[in-house]
Amino acid sequence: MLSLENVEVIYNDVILVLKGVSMQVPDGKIVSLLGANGAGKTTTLKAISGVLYTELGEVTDGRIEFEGRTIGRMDPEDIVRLGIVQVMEGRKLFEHLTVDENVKVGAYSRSDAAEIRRDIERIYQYFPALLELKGRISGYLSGGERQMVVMGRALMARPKLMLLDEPSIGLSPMLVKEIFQIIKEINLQEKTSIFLVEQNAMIALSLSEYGYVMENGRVVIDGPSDKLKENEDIKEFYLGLSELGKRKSYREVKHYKRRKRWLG
Amino acid sequence: MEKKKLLAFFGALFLTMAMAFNPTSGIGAEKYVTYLGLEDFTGPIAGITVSFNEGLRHHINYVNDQGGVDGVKIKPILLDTRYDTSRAVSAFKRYRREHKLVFILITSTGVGKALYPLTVRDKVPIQVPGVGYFQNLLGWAITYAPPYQDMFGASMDWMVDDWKKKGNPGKPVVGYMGWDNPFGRENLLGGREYAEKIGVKLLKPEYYPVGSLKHDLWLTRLKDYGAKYIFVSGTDPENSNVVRDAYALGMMKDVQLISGVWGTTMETGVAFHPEEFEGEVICSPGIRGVDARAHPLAKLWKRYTKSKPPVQFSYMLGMSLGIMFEKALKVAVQDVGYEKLNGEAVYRALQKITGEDTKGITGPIDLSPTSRRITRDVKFYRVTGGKIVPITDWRRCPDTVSLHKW
Amino acid sequence: MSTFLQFLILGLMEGGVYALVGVSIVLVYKATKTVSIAHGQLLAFGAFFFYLFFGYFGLPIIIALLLCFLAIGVMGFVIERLALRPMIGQPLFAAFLVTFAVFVVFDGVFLLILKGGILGVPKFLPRESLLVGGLRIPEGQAISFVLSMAVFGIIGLMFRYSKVGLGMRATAEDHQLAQSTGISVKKMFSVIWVVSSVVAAIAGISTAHVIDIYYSYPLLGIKGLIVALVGGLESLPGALLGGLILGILENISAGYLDPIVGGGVKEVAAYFMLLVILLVKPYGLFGLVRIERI
Amino acid sequence: MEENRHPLEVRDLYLRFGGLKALDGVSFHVKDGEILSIIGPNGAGKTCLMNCISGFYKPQQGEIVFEGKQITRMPPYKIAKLGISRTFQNIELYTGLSSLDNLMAARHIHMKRGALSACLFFGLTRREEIEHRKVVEDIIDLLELEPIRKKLVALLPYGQRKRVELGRALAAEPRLILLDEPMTGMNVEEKEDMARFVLDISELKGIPIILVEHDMEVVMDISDRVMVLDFGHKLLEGLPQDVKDNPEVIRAYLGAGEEEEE
Amino acid sequence: MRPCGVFDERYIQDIAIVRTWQHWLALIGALVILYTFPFYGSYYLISLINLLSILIIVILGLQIVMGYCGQISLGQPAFMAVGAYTSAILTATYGISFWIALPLSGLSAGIVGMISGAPSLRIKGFYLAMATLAAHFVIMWIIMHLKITGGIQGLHPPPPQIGNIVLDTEERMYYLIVTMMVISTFAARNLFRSKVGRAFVAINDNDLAAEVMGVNLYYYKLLAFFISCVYAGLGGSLWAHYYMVVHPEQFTFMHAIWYVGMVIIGGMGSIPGVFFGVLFVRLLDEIVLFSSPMLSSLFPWLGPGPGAALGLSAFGMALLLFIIFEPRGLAHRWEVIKESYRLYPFAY
Repeated sequence: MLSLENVEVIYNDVILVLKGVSMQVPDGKIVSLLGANGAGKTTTLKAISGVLYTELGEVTDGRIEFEGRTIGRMDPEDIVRLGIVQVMEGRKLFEHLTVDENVKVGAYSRSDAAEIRRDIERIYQYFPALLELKGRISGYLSGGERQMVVMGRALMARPKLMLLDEPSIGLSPMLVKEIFQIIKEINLQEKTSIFLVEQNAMIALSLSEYGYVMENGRVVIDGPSDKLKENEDIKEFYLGLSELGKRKSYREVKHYKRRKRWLG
Repeated sequence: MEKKKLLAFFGALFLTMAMAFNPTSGIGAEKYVTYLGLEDFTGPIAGITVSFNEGLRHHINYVNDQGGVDGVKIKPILLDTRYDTSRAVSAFKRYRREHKLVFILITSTGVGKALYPLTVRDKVPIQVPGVGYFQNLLGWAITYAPPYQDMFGASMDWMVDDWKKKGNPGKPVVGYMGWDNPFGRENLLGGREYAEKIGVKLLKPEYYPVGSLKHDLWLTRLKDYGAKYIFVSGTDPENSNVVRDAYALGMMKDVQLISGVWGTTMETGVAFHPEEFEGEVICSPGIRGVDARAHPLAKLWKRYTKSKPPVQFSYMLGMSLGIMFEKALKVAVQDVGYEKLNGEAVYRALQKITGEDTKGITGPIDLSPTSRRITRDVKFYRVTGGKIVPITDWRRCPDTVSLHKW
Repeated sequence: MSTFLQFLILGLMEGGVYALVGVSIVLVYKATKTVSIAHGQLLAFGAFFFYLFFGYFGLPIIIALLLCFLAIGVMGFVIERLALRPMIGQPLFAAFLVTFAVFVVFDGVFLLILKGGILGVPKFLPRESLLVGGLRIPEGQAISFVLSMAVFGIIGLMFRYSKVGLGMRATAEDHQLAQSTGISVKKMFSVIWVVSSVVAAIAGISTAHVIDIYYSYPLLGIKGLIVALVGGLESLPGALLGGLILGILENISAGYLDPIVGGGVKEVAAYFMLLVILLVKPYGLFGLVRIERI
Repeated sequence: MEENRHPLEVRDLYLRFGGLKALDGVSFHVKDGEILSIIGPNGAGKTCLMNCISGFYKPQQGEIVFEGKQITRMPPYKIAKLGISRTFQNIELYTGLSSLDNLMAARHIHMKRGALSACLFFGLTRREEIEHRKVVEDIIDLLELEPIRKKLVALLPYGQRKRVELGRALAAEPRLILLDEPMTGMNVEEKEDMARFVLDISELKGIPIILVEHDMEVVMDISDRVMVLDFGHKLLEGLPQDVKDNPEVIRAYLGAGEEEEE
Repeated sequence: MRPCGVFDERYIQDIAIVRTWQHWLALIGALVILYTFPFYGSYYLISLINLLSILIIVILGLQIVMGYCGQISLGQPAFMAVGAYTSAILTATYGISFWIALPLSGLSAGIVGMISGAPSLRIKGFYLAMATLAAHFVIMWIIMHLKITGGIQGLHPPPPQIGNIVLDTEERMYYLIVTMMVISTFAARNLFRSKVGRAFVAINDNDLAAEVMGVNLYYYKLLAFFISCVYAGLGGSLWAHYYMVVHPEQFTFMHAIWYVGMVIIGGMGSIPGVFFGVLFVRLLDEIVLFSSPMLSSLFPWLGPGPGAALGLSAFGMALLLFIIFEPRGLAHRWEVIKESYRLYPFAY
């Protein structure tokens, strides 16, 4: 469905952020993208959704294809119309608009008024908590509520592919679980493919069918999620497991990593 | 990359402009003197300076076409300093060693004041607006009209006459409106003292900001205080706007509006709104309106301005400066010869052309060791039936500059 | 009392024009986060186009108006497209400087058109004043005041209820986010510049009724900036109120203070007001207080 | 009195935004040299509490006492001078300065020369600069920032920026450090490094640390005591193991099934 | 930025501005050229350098408050006017020596600037810019309506004197002005490797963090305004004695914008940027000034006004292209060039 081939992204004409990235998102599946901060995950998403140019970024090489069409140089709104919606990092909302308006904006690229109305109702079924917040100015919502609004807004565009950028960041463990359940549900019910960028490797890999790991603008490992979970390096760097399969304590780490100290 | 290409284009543009740095062109190895104009063609007084400058330039062209003044041609360098002192001073410093720089023209008071000490040091006469300060100084600066306060005095004289002619007793009550800047206040330095001297009651002056939308406020206030005559001092088109507001307020019938020297002209109002200007009086140091249209020089210069006939008042005034300069240059060339010709020679010559005329554009030239006014005469015009018609002959201005304590 | 009322009426009429300029600046700011000083030129050129079609070609007033809006719309579009679009993602003050550069460029063009003279638009609204109970009400200005209020109402409704309005408000909040929801931010910018140019042109035309077109027209843009700031840069009602307040305050303060301090109060009153408002309500009367999170 | 023994004492803190109760009568204290972790669900008021301590928010009721001094309504810069420094949830570095200068800027409160002497520079100011530079270099050494000393922080990757921020907090020579989610968005390796630095600081300098963090593993491993906040209330305070096993905490925060999945 | 292979062994070396012998050579060479310039430079160029130097002093001030502290000020010409008028009043009206009037004018401008900068405690960004613009208009209005300032007439301060030498010629003023410029640059540069400068940048980059790290925002913002306006005041005083006239028309709103333009074009937060910005804008201005008659002579039917108008448009166009294609200013370009020099011939 979506495929990236050897994509290169340069910021500001100088900083090379993606150095030839290739990946695939098959129809109806969940694919996760792991990696440390600054590895280029978010840039990959932005390259797909076309909003790179607002940050002076540019896709300089490679191809991005969606359902057989090259979308590398399309305007973001056309990409949305094709069915790719990005949910940006940090649960960004239109803070001065109400919750209802926020959700409505999601359907901006559509013009079937009746359908839109039906969809809005469906969104409130997904997230019943939002129903009573409808008229609230969204800037005052809490983290979990924000995440719901953001996802609802994305769903309003009836996406074929959803790009989720770190939905769990900064949420408490309980909320994280809840959010991921909803993601799974969306994937099953709406048949929406999901491309998930996550820090939380454990949960991301258990949710997805396939995973990519990025480092410094390159894909270093990829494979089916179950396989990745078994990979030793992944275990050590992203899941925090020692060779014995047991979690290391952070206190112990100190001792084997510690350098010679002459102060203190 | 595209960006680089554009930068290169930009660099090329810059270079072209750099080559344009040297404006010396036109006149070859003949005998010539340089006339430097540091003017403002784009600011608040552009309405005057542009046509003013055209008149001057056309006259210089004409003189050059006729073979110059005794074979000496005039090279004009006329710059737009955009109302900025530092630009003007910088331009002066660039051109002061220019071949035989003998004369400088300035249209902004602030620039004039900043440049004055420098020009005195370099011994170049400088022509400035009618600011009393320079007349009082009796230095190297000459004014290109009677000082503003003199003309205001003459206007008050006219008001008194008019008041009497209408059969009223005593002296009229006079209101004053001006720009809230140095120019708008200039008239009163000396004008106020003169009003006291002839017994005219001068109301508290009203100042309005440059570029004001409406002037109703000040007009109504002056009217409420009982002004029978209101003198408006600003440059067109702002003066015209005041008159139009007065018309909208229905004041034109019971109050006589008098516009200062840079006030109403055909181009800036009368041609567009004849009915609104009906009855306004203008105090003018040079011919304007029907006089200007009928002037033989106006027809003569048509060939230089291919577009429209030079009916602008300031066009004619600019020309009168050219005539004055031509006369002074002639005297100077005769006195010292081309070899020794310099600013000082022109300065001396300027003081010798007292009483000569400027082909009827202004009154007789009044430059002398005790006067730095190009002329002392003004003429009063009235807007009648969409035309600016003279109502008096040349009238001598009172010397109000000497009344003020500088 | 009657002098006071007279000042009030005069101020209201002037304030209407200020408010329109303010509104046009606020429109652009809301959507693009660019404070524009170039709107003074849009105002001036709006008046000029009106002169061109109405005065010079002598077309009927309705057609002249439509053509004028078309022309100024194109101009606004071109400014946005060529000068401001490259500034997406650059510091805000750089964008302000770009609008200033645009201002200078068009200032030259404007002066080129004027050639140091003026352009007088033929009479299209009555120029006399009505006498109502001892108060003078300038007729033509009153009509244009009512019309500008109508313009304001239309814009307000559009913003509140239409889909484009929702898109504009969303764009105003966050460009990248708006794009990711499928709003064409570029298109939105163009639309907003066109609308805002038309509003500025209306202000220009109502000014052209009062005074002839001359060099100082573009400087009304600065008044517009003050109005926008006083009302709060994000607030349309703020701009309206700010404009009216400015007009009234200028006239009343000049009316009562001029005789005391010796003139010139009208010009400085606006700046005094701006200082005071900024000190008391830092983000204007209706400006949004940022929702700050640490 | 008893409470004077503790460096920081918070009593009965109430903070409201409009109708929202962000903090609802929170009291706790920090003991000398300990690492106190604060956990809780989103919106529980953890960051609000930090902001109250560092002076951004003025609580409506209650008091905060630092080393026997009332700091409840002090402006932030004065609190900083008393010796409380912190890091932020979303890195708040001086992006226009190099790492070194970021740390030097933190020495601000210890420097005495004014603007006039700075303009002349040679002599007093230079001597002072060099003195403080030595302190900063020690911290650079401790946090292993040597290679990025002269780089602009805007160009640094996320993990290093977090580290520079920690260094900046440390460079102020504080007597209490507040760390607001120092490990969000890091992979395990970076977390390990960060945890190591936090422990080092605690051990070498003996500075008490308040740590707000979501990552339960880190919290449970390195903190001496844990406090749980929920909707502005203090739910519980105690040793990590006690907290982990507390059923109320599991209900409100950890959620059931955490163990199952692991 | 230093060339490859240069290592510092002591902290003193590390914080020095001038590090290598090439640097020293360049610095001394530049100073020698600067100070011997009147012996071979043309009168016009000398006067141009005088003007540029005064502008550099003023723009350095603006750079401090704007480029470093991040508080946009559109009131610089007014503060300059305060300095110029203080100096003129003291010397022309009260006959006080220029050497006393100079620091006093800096001080008075600083104090006025500090008061005008007070809104910065509550507002930021464009709001602050407009507040300072309002301050500009109010200050200029007050100056024009006071008696002591000579109102509309302006004042005529005498030229400065050293012993019996009257600094009334271009060349003599040159040494005074250029020396002041060099000292100001030196002081500004030093300011930014000390506590105060870092506090300014901290406020600009992140005022919340700065406050938590112990920077008293109010004090430092006002200090930034104060220092900036001291620069403006000194520049204004030199301006007054250089032109020997102060007049309300010399300090206008348009100047405020040009000055900010100089900082932006030169590059925010960079001392060399000040030099680049002043040179670029001012020289472009000169070119436009002197090429407009050429336009008139090329197209005589246009007349003088249109020629000037075209010049104005060309200037605006240059500015526009510049901001669009080099928004980070000339200093950024300079850094890029230096970077390539640093890596020459091999990068490490």
